[in-house]
Amino acid sequence: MKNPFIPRKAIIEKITYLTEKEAHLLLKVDEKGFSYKPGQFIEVGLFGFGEIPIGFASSPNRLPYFEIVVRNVGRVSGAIHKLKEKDEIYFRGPLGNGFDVDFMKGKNILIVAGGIGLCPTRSLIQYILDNRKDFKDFVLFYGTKTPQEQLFQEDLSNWRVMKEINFCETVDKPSPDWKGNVGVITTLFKKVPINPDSIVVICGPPIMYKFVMAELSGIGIPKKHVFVDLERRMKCGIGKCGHCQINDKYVCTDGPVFRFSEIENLEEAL
Amino acid sequence: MKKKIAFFDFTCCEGCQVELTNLGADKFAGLLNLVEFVEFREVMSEKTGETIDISFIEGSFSREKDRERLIKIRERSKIVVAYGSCATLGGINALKHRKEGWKEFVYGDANFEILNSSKALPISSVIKVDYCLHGCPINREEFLKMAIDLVMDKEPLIPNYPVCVQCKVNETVCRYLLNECCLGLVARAGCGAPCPKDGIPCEACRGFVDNPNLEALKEVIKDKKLQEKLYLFTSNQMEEKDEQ
Amino acid sequence: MAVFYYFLKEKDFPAFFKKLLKKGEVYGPKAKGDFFVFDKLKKLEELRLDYDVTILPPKKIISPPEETLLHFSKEGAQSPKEVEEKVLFGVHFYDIKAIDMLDLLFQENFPDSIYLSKRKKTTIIGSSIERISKRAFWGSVGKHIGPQGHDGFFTKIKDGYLYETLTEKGEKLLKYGEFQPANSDQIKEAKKKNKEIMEKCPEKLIWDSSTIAKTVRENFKSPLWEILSKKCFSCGTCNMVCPTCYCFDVQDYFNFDGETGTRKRHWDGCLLEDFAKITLGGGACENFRGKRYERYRHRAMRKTAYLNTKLGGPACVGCGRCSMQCVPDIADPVNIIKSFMEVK
Amino acid sequence: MNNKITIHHITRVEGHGNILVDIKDGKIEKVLWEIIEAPRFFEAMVRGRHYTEVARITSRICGICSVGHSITSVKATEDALGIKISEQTEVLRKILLHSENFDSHILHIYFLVAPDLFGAPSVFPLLEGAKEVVLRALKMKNLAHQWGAILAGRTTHPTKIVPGGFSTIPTKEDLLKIKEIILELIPEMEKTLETLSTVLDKIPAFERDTEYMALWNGKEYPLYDGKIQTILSSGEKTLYPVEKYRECTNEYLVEHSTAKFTKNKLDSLMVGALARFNNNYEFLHPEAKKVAEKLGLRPVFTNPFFNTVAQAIECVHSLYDSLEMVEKLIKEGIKEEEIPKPSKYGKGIAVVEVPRGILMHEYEYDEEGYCKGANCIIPTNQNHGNIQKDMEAYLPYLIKEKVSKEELELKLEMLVRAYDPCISCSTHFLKVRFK
Ligand SMILES: Cc1cc2nc3c(=O)[nH]c(=O)nc-3n(C[C@H](O)[C@H](O)[C@H](O)COP(=O)(O)OP(=O)(O)OC[C@H]3O[C@@H](n4cnc5c(N)ncnc54)[C@H](O)[C@@H]3O)c2cc1C
Ligand code: SF4
Ligand code: SF4
Ligand code: SF4
Repeated sequence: MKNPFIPRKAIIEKITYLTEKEAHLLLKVDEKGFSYKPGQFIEVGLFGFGEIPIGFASSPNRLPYFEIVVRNVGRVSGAIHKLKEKDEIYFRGPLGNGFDVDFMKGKNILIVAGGIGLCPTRSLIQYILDNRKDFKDFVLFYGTKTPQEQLFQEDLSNWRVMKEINFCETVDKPSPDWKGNVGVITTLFKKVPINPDSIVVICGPPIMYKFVMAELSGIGIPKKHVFVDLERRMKCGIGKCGHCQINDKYVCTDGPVFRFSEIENLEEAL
Repeated sequence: MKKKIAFFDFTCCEGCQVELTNLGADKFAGLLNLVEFVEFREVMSEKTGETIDISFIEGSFSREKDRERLIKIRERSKIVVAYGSCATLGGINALKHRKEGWKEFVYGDANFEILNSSKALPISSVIKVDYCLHGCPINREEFLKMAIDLVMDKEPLIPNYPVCVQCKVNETVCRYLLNECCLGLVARAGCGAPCPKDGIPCEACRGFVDNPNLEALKEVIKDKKLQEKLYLFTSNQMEEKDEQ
Repeated sequence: MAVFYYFLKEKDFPAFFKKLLKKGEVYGPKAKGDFFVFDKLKKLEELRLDYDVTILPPKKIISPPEETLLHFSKEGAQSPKEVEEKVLFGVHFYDIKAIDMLDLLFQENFPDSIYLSKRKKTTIIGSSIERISKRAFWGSVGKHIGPQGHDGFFTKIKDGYLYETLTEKGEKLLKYGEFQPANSDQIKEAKKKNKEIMEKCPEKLIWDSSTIAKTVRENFKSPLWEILSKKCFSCGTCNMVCPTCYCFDVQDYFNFDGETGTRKRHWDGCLLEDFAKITLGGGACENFRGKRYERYRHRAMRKTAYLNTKLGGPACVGCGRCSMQCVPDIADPVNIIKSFMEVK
Repeated sequence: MNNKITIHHITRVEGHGNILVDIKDGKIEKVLWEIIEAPRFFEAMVRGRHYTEVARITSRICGICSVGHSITSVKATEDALGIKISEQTEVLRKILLHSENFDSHILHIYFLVAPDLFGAPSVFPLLEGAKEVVLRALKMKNLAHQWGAILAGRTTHPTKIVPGGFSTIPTKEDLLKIKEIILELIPEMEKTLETLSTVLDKIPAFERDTEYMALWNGKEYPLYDGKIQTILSSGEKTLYPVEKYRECTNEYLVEHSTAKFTKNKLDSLMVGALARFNNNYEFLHPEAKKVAEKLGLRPVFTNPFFNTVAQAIECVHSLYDSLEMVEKLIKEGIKEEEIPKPSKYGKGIAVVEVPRGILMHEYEYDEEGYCKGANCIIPTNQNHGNIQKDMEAYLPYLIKEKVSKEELELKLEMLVRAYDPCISCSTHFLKVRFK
């Protein structure tokens, strides 16, 4: 029997810092047959330090290269921040259920990303852009506290001018040179009309979900058309350690992507 | 390059240092693979002028004249670890605060300058302490783990759960099942629960967990005199709570 | 495999057990002061089949409090060495039921080879209950589910033991003793005994598990949780002693070379304060069950409702360990359930 | 010769002390052994504490001899509360005292003194040149600790020593393990003695008439129990009952010390290994006597530097004496015992030999078993006066020999270290005052 805790190796091809706290790693896996779905995640780590769950930040179309973004918050993420290009890193995965892209195909898409929530959704954004003709309208809302906290500046400047994506951004606290929208992310709904038959993906800090859901129900989007990406403490990522349990669901194996309809009545989920 | 580590002591019994000498040849030699001892007054005459990577400080701060020495140590050190409960909490030394006129009681009417001692406080009351290694005495294994982690630049793990967890792991018969009382319910684990295991109650020598349920403890231990146990090693923490 | 029944005379038991001890590692109930623990047995006299309940459940032998997941070095990761075969002797039926649950949970999705390989190497021999613990309620919880995962079962009857074998592993024990085929009276006597004892628990649930699950769930927002948990220390004892709890934490440990080391898991408990806490960065944290009552409620839910669909019944087997060992005595599932079933 | 020598926080001793020396025109103006350890007030701390807690508090006086403090404390408590211990408990306590004596002496010989004899600043540089000596030291220290830990739980702040006996009684397996440890230590001790004999000539020659004080009971080399005896260089012996202990260890406070000093017949006295050796030579185990002869030590030996050598001899004694007691226990079988309960309340006193000399604890309890008052007299306190007097006598000799300043400093430090002073211990008690 295979030991599910044995990780595989990847090489860090490139490290860039999106902000002081967020490292963007380009990884390469040599194993053939390795693939994943947008929205899935890996348990990535360093021997001696531990493992942490991190979402894929790039589309599987770019394999054997893939990207992750790690925010430095503690023991393991801090250790990952000390790595250099060409260093080895170990990971297990893909883990969890990603976005149901087949279901999304042929439909209008709205992605609402707050803060670091852009990282896991970026895999979906890239996937949609890579297969743009499979989808109808594509709107992306992105909100951060300040302009300095915006991630993937390069992507953002591309998206701002691309026709394939309707990109709308907002910040809570503008800097003097900020020209865009100011206000919480829900203010964007006033600016851009959203089609009621859209499929919506929400990913961001827990507090964001409630307000965005209120907007969506105003538009009349059914809850089963809304996907949310949840974050919970995780140790194993394979439905054993119990930390991510919400009610009878394990976020790591039943999620982290859930249909809103699945969890809305699940206490402690939101 | 090996990290430079140093040991300093203030008001204490030096038992934590002694625990280090009990590590045994293998572990001690193993430790010396990773680090270089640059100062350790009790067993070394060497002193260093260089920056110290990790300073372990034992003992509480109990008199003004030690302040300067502490500040100097902080200035010379990259990381400061308070080790042993005297250093992390004030420890048993703070028990004297519960007694009126402690100085007169021990030293009579003598009033020499050298006897001047104020409250026994944790080292963190004077300088910034990066990590605390609790225990009276420290647990050697926990020390080793922390030392290795710090040498490897890894955030050490400091438990925030009660001693009961480790008691269960040992499969010790709970003191309460024997109709005795115990502070393990509110005490920070990490020691491996040797006291209940050996047949005596936990006295919270490592201090409390972040959120001890002291109200509940007072319902479990109803006897007011027994409740005094809460001041044995945790006088300073209790004083803080009593003030709130 | 079919079930077979054998009889071992009382006077032949010592010889049988001594032989068994000689052949390999045997874990069984033994005394610790006035209490009992499962431990490696060295001699016959240590075996105490008259135990009421042990402090920790026998799961500790298959899924120990600290367990290596892998060894690491510059070259990568390596699985831990396989363990030796062992016999776990004298397990009460409720603890077997609990092991059945762990088997299922560690098997589903990503099978956990660390658990499963140890489990495979363990022969589980049950034994009839000769003494009932003061807080037991195994007679009335998840009654429709019986134990399954054991290899054999000893029931004390007149003049000896009825030995029931369910697997080849169970049959293997036959060669150590003077077993004879059992007659139908002996089989009947054992069945009757094991059935009758079910009525003798000091504590009792009078509702079926789906009604309990439904009611407790409906009361998720009840203010009662806060009242019930007021004296909770978040000490995790109720988790640690529970045969159906299996949550764990994972930590890495370096050796002195700063290169090699081990990744281990340790028992964790949902009652412990930081169990569901996450770090967000910039000093911010979020604890999804930051309040005492939320953690207390989670365990109660988990034992009575959350896992019922998966397990076919409640994730509590009624051993009463938590009831007995919770210092403020607030963990007893019977009392918790009653408080919700009996309020109108 | 004009010199001002100040050695702050003298290293390789337990606790903090300074040596101050002023020499002007070859004349000594000041010699001072100064104790600067922070005071800690244990007598106040135990007031109002239940008798079951007291030993665990006083154990924290000293991390090096906390087993000795615990045993003395429970013994005094037992005396006050009329708790009678079993013979088995007494034997176990004796073995335990041996283990601590051994443990502490090994620490002193290897970690604190050996560097001086090998000309190194500490034991660590010896890892280069004399690696096996350092590894042996660590191994022996750890084995000694294990030996004590089997009986006491922890050796620093013991968990198993309680009034009335042991909270957990060792099993037969435990005793077998102790035997195994002792048998492993014996050859290591032999190697230790070999090493020691190669550096004997590095120990300074210096003699001074001194009064040596130790327990004596006429049956054995006593650690656990006895009367108090002093012996002068002349061989004159005097016996005092335990109750007179305070009188024969006249305590006095000096301005430069947080610890107090003591004196009896002469203006200072010495306790510890050399004092025990001088008082009880005849009761040493034959193996230990052999070693004493080999090393050239006979009572009454008056060179304080040889305290370390006397410790080595005691180590041998502790090994063999314990081995005999353990073997007897194994043979006769160890029993589970109930811990006896108090039968009265009042005052009690106990004296015990701990590594650095005689330790005394004294308590008074109320009817509920709460402590009303306490007093402890610590061995190192009794030596402080002698250290001072030795320095006063040794310094002129060093000056006459025209040694360098560095040499002078080193020699004075060596003198202090030879006493194995446990300064942290000695600062915590002073005055007897019962409320
Ligand atoms: C499905 C999923 C996807 C994620 N994707 C990303 C991502 O793309 N980029 C990113 O920067 N972060 C992501 N996170 C959060 C990231 O896992 C945490 O920041 C990380 O676990 C912190 O670990 P640490 O050891 O550095 O911090 P510490 O504070 O030292 O954490 C200790 C342990 O607690 C647990 N823990 C703490 N915080 C979290 C958390 N927020 N989520 C889960 N477990 C936690 C972990 O087991 C961790 O090892 C994701 C989390 C989940 C659950
Ligand atoms: S003995 Fe003390 S530490 Fe152990 S479980 Fe009981 S209360 Fe907790
Ligand atoms: S319910 Fe009882 S056993 Fe469980 S954590 Fe709370 S106090 Fe501890
Ligand atoms: S919840 Fe309590 S009674 Fe039920 S199985 Fe667990 S420990 Fe036993």
